[in-house]
Amino acid sequence: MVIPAGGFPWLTIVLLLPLLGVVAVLLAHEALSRAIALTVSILTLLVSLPLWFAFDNANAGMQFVEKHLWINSPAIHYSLGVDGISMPLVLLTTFLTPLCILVSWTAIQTRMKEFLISLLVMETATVGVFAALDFVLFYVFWETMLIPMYLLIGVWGGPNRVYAAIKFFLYTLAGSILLLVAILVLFFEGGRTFDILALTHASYAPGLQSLLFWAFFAAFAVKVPMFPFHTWLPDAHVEAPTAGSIILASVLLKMGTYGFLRFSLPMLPDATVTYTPIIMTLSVIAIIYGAYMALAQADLKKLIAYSSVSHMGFVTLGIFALNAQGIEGAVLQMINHGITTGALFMCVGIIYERTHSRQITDNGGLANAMPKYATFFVIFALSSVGLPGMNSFVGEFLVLVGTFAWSKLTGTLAALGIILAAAYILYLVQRIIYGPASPQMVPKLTDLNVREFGMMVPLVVLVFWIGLYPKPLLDVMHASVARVIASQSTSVLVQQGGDGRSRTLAMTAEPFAHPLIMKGDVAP
Amino acid sequence: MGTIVFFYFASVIVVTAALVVALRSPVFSALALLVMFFHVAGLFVTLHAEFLAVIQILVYAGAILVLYLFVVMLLNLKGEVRFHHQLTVGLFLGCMVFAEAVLLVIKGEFSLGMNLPDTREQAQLTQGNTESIGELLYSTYLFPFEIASLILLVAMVGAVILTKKGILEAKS
Amino acid sequence: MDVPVSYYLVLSGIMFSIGLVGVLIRRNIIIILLSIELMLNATNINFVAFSSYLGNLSGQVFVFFALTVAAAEVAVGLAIIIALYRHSASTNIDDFRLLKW
Amino acid sequence: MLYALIPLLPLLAFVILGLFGHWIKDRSHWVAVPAVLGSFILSIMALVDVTDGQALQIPLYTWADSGNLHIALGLFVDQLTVAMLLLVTIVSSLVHVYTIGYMHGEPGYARFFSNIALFTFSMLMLVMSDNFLQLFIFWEAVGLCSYLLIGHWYERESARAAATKAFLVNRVGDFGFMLGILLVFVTFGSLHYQEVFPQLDRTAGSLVNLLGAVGGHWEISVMTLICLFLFIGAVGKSAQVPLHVWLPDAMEGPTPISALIHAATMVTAGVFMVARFAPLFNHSPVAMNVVAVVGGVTMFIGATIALTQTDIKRVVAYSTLSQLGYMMMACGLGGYIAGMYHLLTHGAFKALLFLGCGAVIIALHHEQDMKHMGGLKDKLPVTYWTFLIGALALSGFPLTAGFFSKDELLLAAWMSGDLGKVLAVLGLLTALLTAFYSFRLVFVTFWGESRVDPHHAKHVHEPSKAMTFPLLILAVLSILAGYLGIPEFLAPAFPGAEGGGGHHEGSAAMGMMVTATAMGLLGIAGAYWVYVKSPGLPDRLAHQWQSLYQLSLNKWFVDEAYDRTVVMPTLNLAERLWKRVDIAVIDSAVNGVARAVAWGGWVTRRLQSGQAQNYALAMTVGAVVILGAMIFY
Amino acid sequence: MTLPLADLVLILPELLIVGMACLILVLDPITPPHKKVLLAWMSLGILVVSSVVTASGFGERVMAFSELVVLDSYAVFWKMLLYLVSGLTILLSMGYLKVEKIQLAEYYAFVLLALAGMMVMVSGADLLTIYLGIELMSITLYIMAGFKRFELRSIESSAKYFVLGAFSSGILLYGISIIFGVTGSTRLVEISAVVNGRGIDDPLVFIALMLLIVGFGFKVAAVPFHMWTPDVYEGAPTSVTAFMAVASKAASFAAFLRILLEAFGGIKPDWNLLILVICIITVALGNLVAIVQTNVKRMLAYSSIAHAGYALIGVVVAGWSGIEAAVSAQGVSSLMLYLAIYSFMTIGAFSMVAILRKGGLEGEEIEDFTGLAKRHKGGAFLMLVFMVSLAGIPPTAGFIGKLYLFMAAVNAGLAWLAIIGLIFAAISAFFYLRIVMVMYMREPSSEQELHTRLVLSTQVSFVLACAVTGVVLLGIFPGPLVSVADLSSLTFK
Repeated sequence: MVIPAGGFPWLTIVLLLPLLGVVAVLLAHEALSRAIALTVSILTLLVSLPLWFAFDNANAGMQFVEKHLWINSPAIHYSLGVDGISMPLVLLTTFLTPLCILVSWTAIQTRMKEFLISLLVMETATVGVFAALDFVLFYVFWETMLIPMYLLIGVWGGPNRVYAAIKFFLYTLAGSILLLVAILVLFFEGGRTFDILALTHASYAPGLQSLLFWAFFAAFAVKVPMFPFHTWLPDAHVEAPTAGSIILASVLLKMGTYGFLRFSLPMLPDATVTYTPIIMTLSVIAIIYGAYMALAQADLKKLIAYSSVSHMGFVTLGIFALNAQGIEGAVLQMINHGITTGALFMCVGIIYERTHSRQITDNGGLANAMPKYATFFVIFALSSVGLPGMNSFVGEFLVLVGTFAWSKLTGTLAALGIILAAAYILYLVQRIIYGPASPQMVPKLTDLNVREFGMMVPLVVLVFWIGLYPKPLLDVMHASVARVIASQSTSVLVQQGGDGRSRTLAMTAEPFAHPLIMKGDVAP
Repeated sequence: MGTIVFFYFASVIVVTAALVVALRSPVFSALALLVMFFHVAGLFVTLHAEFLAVIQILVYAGAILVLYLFVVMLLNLKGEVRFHHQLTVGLFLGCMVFAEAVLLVIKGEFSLGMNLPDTREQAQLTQGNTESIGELLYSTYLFPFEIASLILLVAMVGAVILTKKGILEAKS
Repeated sequence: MDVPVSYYLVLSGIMFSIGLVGVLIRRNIIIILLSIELMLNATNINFVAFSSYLGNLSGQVFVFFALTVAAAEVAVGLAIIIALYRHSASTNIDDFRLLKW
Repeated sequence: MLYALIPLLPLLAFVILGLFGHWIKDRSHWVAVPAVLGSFILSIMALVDVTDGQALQIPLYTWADSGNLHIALGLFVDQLTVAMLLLVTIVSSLVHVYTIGYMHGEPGYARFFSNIALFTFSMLMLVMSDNFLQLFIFWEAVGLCSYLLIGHWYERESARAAATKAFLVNRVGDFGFMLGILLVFVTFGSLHYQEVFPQLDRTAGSLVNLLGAVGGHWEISVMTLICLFLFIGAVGKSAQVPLHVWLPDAMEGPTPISALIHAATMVTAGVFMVARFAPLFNHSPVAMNVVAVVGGVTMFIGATIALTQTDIKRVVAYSTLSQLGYMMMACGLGGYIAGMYHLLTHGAFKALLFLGCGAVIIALHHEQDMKHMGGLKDKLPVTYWTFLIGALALSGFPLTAGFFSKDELLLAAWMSGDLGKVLAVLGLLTALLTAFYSFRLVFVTFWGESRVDPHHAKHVHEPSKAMTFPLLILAVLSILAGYLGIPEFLAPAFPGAEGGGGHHEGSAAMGMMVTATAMGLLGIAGAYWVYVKSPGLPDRLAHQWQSLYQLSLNKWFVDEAYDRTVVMPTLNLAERLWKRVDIAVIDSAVNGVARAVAWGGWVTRRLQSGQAQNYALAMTVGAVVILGAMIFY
Repeated sequence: MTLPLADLVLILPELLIVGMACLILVLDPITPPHKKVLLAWMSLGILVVSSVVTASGFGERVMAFSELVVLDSYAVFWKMLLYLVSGLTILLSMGYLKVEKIQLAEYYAFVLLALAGMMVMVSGADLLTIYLGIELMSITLYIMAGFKRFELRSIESSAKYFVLGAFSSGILLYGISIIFGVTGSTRLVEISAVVNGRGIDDPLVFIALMLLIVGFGFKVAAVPFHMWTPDVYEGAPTSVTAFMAVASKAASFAAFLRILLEAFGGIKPDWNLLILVICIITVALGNLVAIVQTNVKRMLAYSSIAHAGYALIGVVVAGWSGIEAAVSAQGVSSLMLYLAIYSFMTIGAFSMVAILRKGGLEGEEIEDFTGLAKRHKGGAFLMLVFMVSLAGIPPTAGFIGKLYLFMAAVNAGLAWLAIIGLIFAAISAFFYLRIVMVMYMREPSSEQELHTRLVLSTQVSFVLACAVTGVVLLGIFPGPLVSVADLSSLTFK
């Protein structure tokens, strides 16, 4: 037992509380189960708050570290900790879980207890993914989360739920195959340890790095999901219950990008630099392609799902820009996407509860029938568009700054996504918020009740807080992101050394060859 | 002389073995097997395994084959299609196995004798063969012997269970 | 002792192959059992021949065990055949195809 | 710090109305109007402070830090800012007052007030920005407000579509603006004016290779690229060709908001931006020329379209387009001061015209088609006279504000070189058209026989005081603005720019003044001839010049062209990509893998025939294969 | 001739078990029907006693009976596992036999006798002894497969198992005879000495090795010697299937590995490629065919084939040439760990099948699980855990098993093998999840609602509890078992 002196195992408590909640829900009467789960999840949120307030912004290393031996041969540790990258994601998870329970308060009628248990297990697993500092522990959480999600989609989902659930499960599982092998290879190549930090400090041969990079890529790209591995997402989103969609969009997708950031970049710097053009290309395709897909959708959830593909493209873009603005923007964008898309799914869930249709044509004229709802919806929609003053803008702008410093052309193409985002979102708003109501639906359209209103308010507060004053959130990341970049910069320099710069770099990076313009390329 | 005797036994064994597989009636097959057992026993004698020769006849011919014949008679089998439709494939594969084994041996080293351990002693075990076997059986091979006895026990009880009539009817 | 041990090996090989083929090509389960007896006998010849050539009596003891096992198998096998026959009045193994795929 | 209140007061009004509008309802103007008036008063204080030439810098808070990117929001107040502040607060105040009458009894009363308060706040922040990003943030915010306000009557299909269109077209412009900002950042490492502008001379000569990505070679000056990108933003916001299409449609909004958008605030942002970034543009002659040409083209096209429109607001809207073209052209030709001058006077008389239109419309119970108007000058005397003053100003009638500013503008253009001369001539021609359509508007609406729906005819009466009061104020301003010495006031904001030293003397100035006046009078006379003297003439002309008439009436078919080349193809492409690529290729590949695996299972399963001999055969095959492999191994 | 008392003490557990088997056979006729359960409890008792005796021998390596029997930690590990599985099988059978109306006390004697055969297999140091152990086990299982004599399916499975089993044991014995001819002995140590000295070019050794691999391939159900498995598993009484799938497989693997490493450890290049190929096609075929099954038992049979394939990865690693001894030992220990974990989850899964009844019949179709989660939350959840574990998804033990196997593979430089294994593990998730899917996501028809139910008894509950505890506990705290497996693999030479 090596709890750091004076430390308090906050992370363990955050991990365990939902599990205790599971037990409590299991033992409780069905009628009480919701209240218990909600209490537990709020409690978890409260317990996770110290992570924010006691966080030392200047410290680039892991904080709130706990490390105990779990299995001794080979040494696998129960080792937790957060840095500026993972801490906001942990908070995002604990923040969204109570909302998920609230949003399902009346939407879920059958098997309430199982539903709540799945949600709480999801919470533990996702927090675990973000907090794990041991690779095996990480993988355990990474995979564990599949089961409750499978059940969430498959049991409480829409008509085609079984297909969607299986597709989600198998797709992501298949993606993780290479990850596990890569973890094992890293174990043997990185000094026989599963300690993520130790593995980060080890160095690997370039050839091996390439293999590992693509192994990681397979797992993370499916999770993100990057083009062309995205087709599970629309199905999963459309069929999942609202809470499932929220968790899926807001937290699960972040695991992939978090993986890139935590593993691919620091551990495999050379491969990262070598393959960055490919990832950047895929990201740009995802941004534009996802937006195009969204334009063509008639189903609300599908539209938002495809928009997620587009938005997550920004995140991968920022990460692989390999500079401070890009990565910080990407992390911020992960949070933003979590809040905004989660909120949008929540909105869709609310309307689905009333009209039992997710078709855009069935849900019109909400501005008159449900003015409060319409206000919230428009706010979140505009946040999704990346309107300045709201959260997404900050992330997208930073990402674009980072990308632009990496390559003007890529940045320009990515910025196109902003136009397209406005197109599909406003087209959506025009039709469902302001459009004509279908007569048979009107009687069903009752405005938000207190519970629903209460769910929306914290999200709106976050939307504007991050949009208007993102500095605190960014300050948390600086040190950690700088560390990630520090692992990169040597590699970038090496790649650009020799005959000026390597072929792949010249291909995409820097269409405008000007010394001044290179300024943002290498980390300050 | 020994070679001629061997070839006599060998040829009869091969022919009767083939007959066992080829004959239509199970009864004839069993009888062909009987002939083969006797010749195998003869071969054992030439190899100075007299005890085994006797056992071979007693157990195989006397017990096992009789059992077979009992069952064949009991079941009163009608004439039916002899061969499975995978006849040709089966024959081909049998030949292949043998041919491949031979090929493999030839390819390796075409002198089987040389492959035997160098430490072999050409001890003649003509005298006290049965006694020696008994000695071995109850000392060195005591443990397998006991297991063999268990196998027989299981077979016995098992045969009873599987063919006991009452229970079958009780259920149906 | 002028017959080389390889002759015995070849003989047993042929016997074994015939037994093998018998299992593959006959439909009657009784004949299949007989074919298996052929395979076991081939083994016995091997053991005895090697025993003789090696001057190692163990080989003969093994034959003894093999015989025991063969006997036990026959007992069980015939019991099974009878049980089968009671169910469907057939001893053709390929008539029994309830369990497949 | 007191000046921080200038934008904050409207923001406060917005927040109060946004949160509690539900309860405040009809008393909303008691929150909004004082707030904007407060801003106005503070703006006057700022004016006093700034007159001595000292620019103010008010830091607010650090917005974000990331790597070498540091962005602190702050306020920057110089002469340019103050001029804009005054314009915005005056027009906004008057529009607020006007709204009390215009929107009286509407269900969305509080919503409307909260939105225009937000709009005012955004515009004020925009003009007071001290860095590129802040400018962009409020640039977009202004766009958002226009979106909300244009779509105020969202029950109308056309209003919904217009709102979306306005936002989207603006987004296209913002895309360019964003790229410009990014390029500024990677070039200068900062986004603050104070840090960027001093570096300009050092960077002016830098080149970039545009085709580097594909191995080609096409070098262009960084400054040009930055300016062009930024200008795309201005094109979108100031409705320059080819991104002008949103502006006429934006007439779907309530008239007060049309006035606010088209006269004082949103559309001027583009011109303001070019003026604000004058130091940048000055380093790129190419970009300047582009700006000038785009402005000139817009000016001309706007005027030609305005000739034939029958919707009273649309005529004014296209005139705005045209006038913005003037301003942009002037800026492009280096006449920032003239451009800004015209912007300010135009703000006054265009607001007047719009509000006048609103008065007519409200008097005729929301009738906007000029075909159903006429003869209103007796029934609506105040409106008529103020409207007439506005029209005169627009036509550049001597001694009105429009006369001075347009003259200044054309002169600046004429003086700036060959391109300037060509554009100045075009400007004169446009001035003729301007006068023509302005008075077409006046004559058709107020003169002649009444074509008003008899049903409404007897109810036609002058609108309430809340609406006429702003008209009067603006009418005064439309004349007075020409005598305030605006160019001299603005001059310190544009060091080195031409045209800052008062009225030009000499033959060129005199000639220009005479020519412009003549053009204006000619246009008025023409309109009088066509619409008053010979009432059948317009139809005959239209018939005779069918193709030209259709071109003008249908706004040069730009909307249709966009529909065919951009909108429909995009939607079609989206649909096709989805069905033929996403579903048919990518997803099919995924499902295909699954199906292939299952198929493999089906096939392999057949091996399990149920026959024991088959099983033995399989074992034997295994043995044979193994032995065979050993032979050949 | 004197009784080798010291040796007899060493095989005390075997003696106890065989003795109890005989006692049951004797007591059976004189025990009134309703008291026959007592015999089962007696068997359980003797298992407990034996396990205590066996466990005390952990850490030593002793030869007995003229070096025909070896008692080392490796054997102890497997024996303990076999006790556990046999005990669970007996507990499971107590209810199952009653429901199926095949309450024969001989059953318990047979379990014990088969167990004795397996114990001989795992601690045999001599090919012939191992062969006899195999025969004891096999013949017992032939009979047990046909225990439901009144059902043709049961007899058919018995017949197929018997015919093919006898066929394979004939092949195995022929291989042994050749080995005897080549080396003059059947003791593993002596074979090893001769084979190592002789080098790897002796074709007869090749042939014998091939025949041994066929024979053992049959026992562990490796492709293409696996074909009996689905039919027999489906037709045999479920409790017997569970026993076969777990115990017989574990014992066969134990013996197989011991023979390969102890006798043929010197000629690893001769056989490791062969095993590698078998391993891959086994994993592939098992998982592929399992996808299209509709019968749970049959699906689990294919799954057990696939798992045999995974376990073979351990064999491949242990036999991989050119790696350190420690890596080789890792292969062995990962195989042991894997099979131990496999035992828990498979017993659990089969127990669930055994207690699911559809009217008077066994509910063994996947369809019969439809909507189980509605009526039996607990039962459905247990099945979920077993399926998830079989699919190898954390935090269950199945993941730990795969983790260690693949870790060993990667350590031996066989990362690509791990990838193949994992790809098929992902495929396997499909059919395991299908059961979860029908349980949780399908609405049962009214008929199913009426007729399908879980028949729970205290004993079965205990079995399920044991299995699920094992699956979960080993998934979260595998440490002790890993250590034991490591230690065992080290004492094994």
